[in-house]
Amino acid sequence: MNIYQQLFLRDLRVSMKRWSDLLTGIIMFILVAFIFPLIAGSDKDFMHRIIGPVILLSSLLASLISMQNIFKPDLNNGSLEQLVLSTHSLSGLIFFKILSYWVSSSLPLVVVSSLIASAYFVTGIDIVMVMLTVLLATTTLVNINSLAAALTLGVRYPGALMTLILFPLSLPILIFGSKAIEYSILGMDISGPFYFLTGMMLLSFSLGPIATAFAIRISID
Amino acid sequence: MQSDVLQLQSASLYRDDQLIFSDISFDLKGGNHLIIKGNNGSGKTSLIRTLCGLTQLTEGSVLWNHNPIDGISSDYYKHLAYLAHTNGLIPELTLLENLTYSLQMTDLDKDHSVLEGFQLKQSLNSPIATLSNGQSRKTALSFIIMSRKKLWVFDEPYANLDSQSIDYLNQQIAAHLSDNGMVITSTNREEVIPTTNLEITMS
Amino acid sequence: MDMLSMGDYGLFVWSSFLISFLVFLINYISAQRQFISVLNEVKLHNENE
Amino acid sequence: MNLKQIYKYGSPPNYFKLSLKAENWFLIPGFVLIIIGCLGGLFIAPPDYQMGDAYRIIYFHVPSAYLSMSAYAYMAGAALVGIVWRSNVAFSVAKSIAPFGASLTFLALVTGMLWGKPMWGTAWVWDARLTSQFVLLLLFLGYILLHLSIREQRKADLATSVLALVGVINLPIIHYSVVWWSTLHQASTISKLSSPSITGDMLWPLLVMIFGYGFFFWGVICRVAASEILKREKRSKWAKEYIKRLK
Repeated sequence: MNIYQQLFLRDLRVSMKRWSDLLTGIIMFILVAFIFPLIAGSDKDFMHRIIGPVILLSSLLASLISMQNIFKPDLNNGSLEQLVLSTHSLSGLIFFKILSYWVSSSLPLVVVSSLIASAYFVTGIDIVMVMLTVLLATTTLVNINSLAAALTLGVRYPGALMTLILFPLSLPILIFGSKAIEYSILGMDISGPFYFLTGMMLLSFSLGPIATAFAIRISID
Repeated sequence: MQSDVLQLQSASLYRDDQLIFSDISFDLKGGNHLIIKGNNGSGKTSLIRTLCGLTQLTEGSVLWNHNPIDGISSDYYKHLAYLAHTNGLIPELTLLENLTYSLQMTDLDKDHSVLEGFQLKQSLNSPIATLSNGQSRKTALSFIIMSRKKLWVFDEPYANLDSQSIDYLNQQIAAHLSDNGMVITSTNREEVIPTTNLEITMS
Repeated sequence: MDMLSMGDYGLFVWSSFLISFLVFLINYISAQRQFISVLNEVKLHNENE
Repeated sequence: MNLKQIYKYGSPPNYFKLSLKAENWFLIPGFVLIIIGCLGGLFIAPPDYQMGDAYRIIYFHVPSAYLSMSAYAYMAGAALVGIVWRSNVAFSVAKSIAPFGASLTFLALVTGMLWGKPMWGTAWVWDARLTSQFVLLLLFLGYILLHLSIREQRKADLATSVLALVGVINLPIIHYSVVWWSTLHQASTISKLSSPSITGDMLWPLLVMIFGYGFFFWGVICRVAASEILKREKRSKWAKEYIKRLK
């Protein structure tokens, strides 16, 4: 077992033990998505119009809530320092840490989004499209979030600051993600938004871990 | 065999305008034990963190085999085991899991004699969070001892330890030193330190 | 007077002018004040040493 | 200018003296240009045949919008230099740009709204340019707040520089996505938005204003960056000597 697999499995295991953090994210995701029809009306056309923005917004909020704790406990118990002192590249380790965090915090959202989609009267292949969009969007968001979390590690109450940093950086994902869902429901060509989302995912996975690793070195100094 | 050497050359550290320490130098060779003494808040931890490359010096440099450690960090970290104030253990996982997933020490000693020496054998399957402070400290210490690294850096290792464990730790340190290893220890409990050849007192 | 009323848009044009002027003024003044306060801070620092 | 000279002016005391000397060389031309531009834009340029005198707001809107975008780019450039060479001078420049950049963004937003009110009948229109400016304002605010909330100066410099760099990579993507989004939603207002066919006697005051804003901006930055440098270097010898000579 190499060190990256080890880290991946360890973090997955730790996330399971910290299940309340994960659950908070999922609950947030479901709540936001279910509150919209309750307060804004629930006829089919309207639901189809708002599902894109609603799903993307709730993934943003869910990942914001669960990601605040990606590095903080590790900083407090000292294992983040041990990570920095590893002989392996910190960016690589962070890449797997982010990946493991994505699996534990966002993969459930992808599954849950299918339920939400059917509650919004979305049917057939479009449900898969909704799930795919959530998958692509959360993989990017998790990178942006981890950078914001790493930058604000030394800040006592990082919540508001993280939101402020996160919003402008994640705006393109929200726009294109909700368009992808809307196009798919309208039966239009969705390749444009999907190319964009995939490109953003690749970009964020190639730059995110490097920037996050750099920010962690700064923050634990 | 070429013997390794850790050098600190006229090191000073400022945090913004505040002077933490200034102009400290030493050479640490195989078999040497460096003790950093001083009261709380005298900059012991900062000094130790600069030696590990976690904090950048304002002036001066840390050299491993005559190379600055920033440039050769992955080579340097092959030889470095560091115990911070925090134990670096994940409280949700058990002792054994922490040992298995321990990242820094990829070639951990698999026989658990050190854990036995610290009387931790019966706690192998309890989560770190349920152990006492002294027990988790001992766990972290035994990970360092089992790591087979050349340079051990301890920040306040004697905190929370009972006298039996202190004796055991000193034994282990002595064995490591006679094996041509290097040890750096910071402490404010002077009565428990074994005699050494290098000393820095921070003020 | 015709010049000032700018058709009927004088209110908008002149308030743009005014707010731009004010923001620049505030930035300029705060720059000068910041410099002076840093001078005093450094002076204090020197005396303490 | 060769590399040695650049290095020389990159050292804090030299940069400090240089920027204090250069301050007025920026401020005075900036001031004069802005006055000329204001006179030209408000009085000399003819009214637009479609929009009447309301278009004169562009003499305030366009320069601040331009400059706010480039201010972010300058800030990110200084941040990059700071990270690569660990230069206190570059960090000071980056930090000093942020408040002025934010206030320019704010100006661009407010003048944009003042333009929108008579033109579109509403102060806020979800058009690409205004929305981009709003996002830019958030980026500036994030930078400033991050700097304020990290206590140690050196850490704050590095962390905010990372943020500025990530922001500058994202800025074109954000702008592109906002434009794409607004062309979908606001097809009807786009035609109204298109800039008036500008004639020469309308254009020159605009150019003069853009240059005036730029000069004035750098004049203020010179002073703010100088005070930042002095603050960071207060335990150095040159700073003490400088203070002593002032007395």
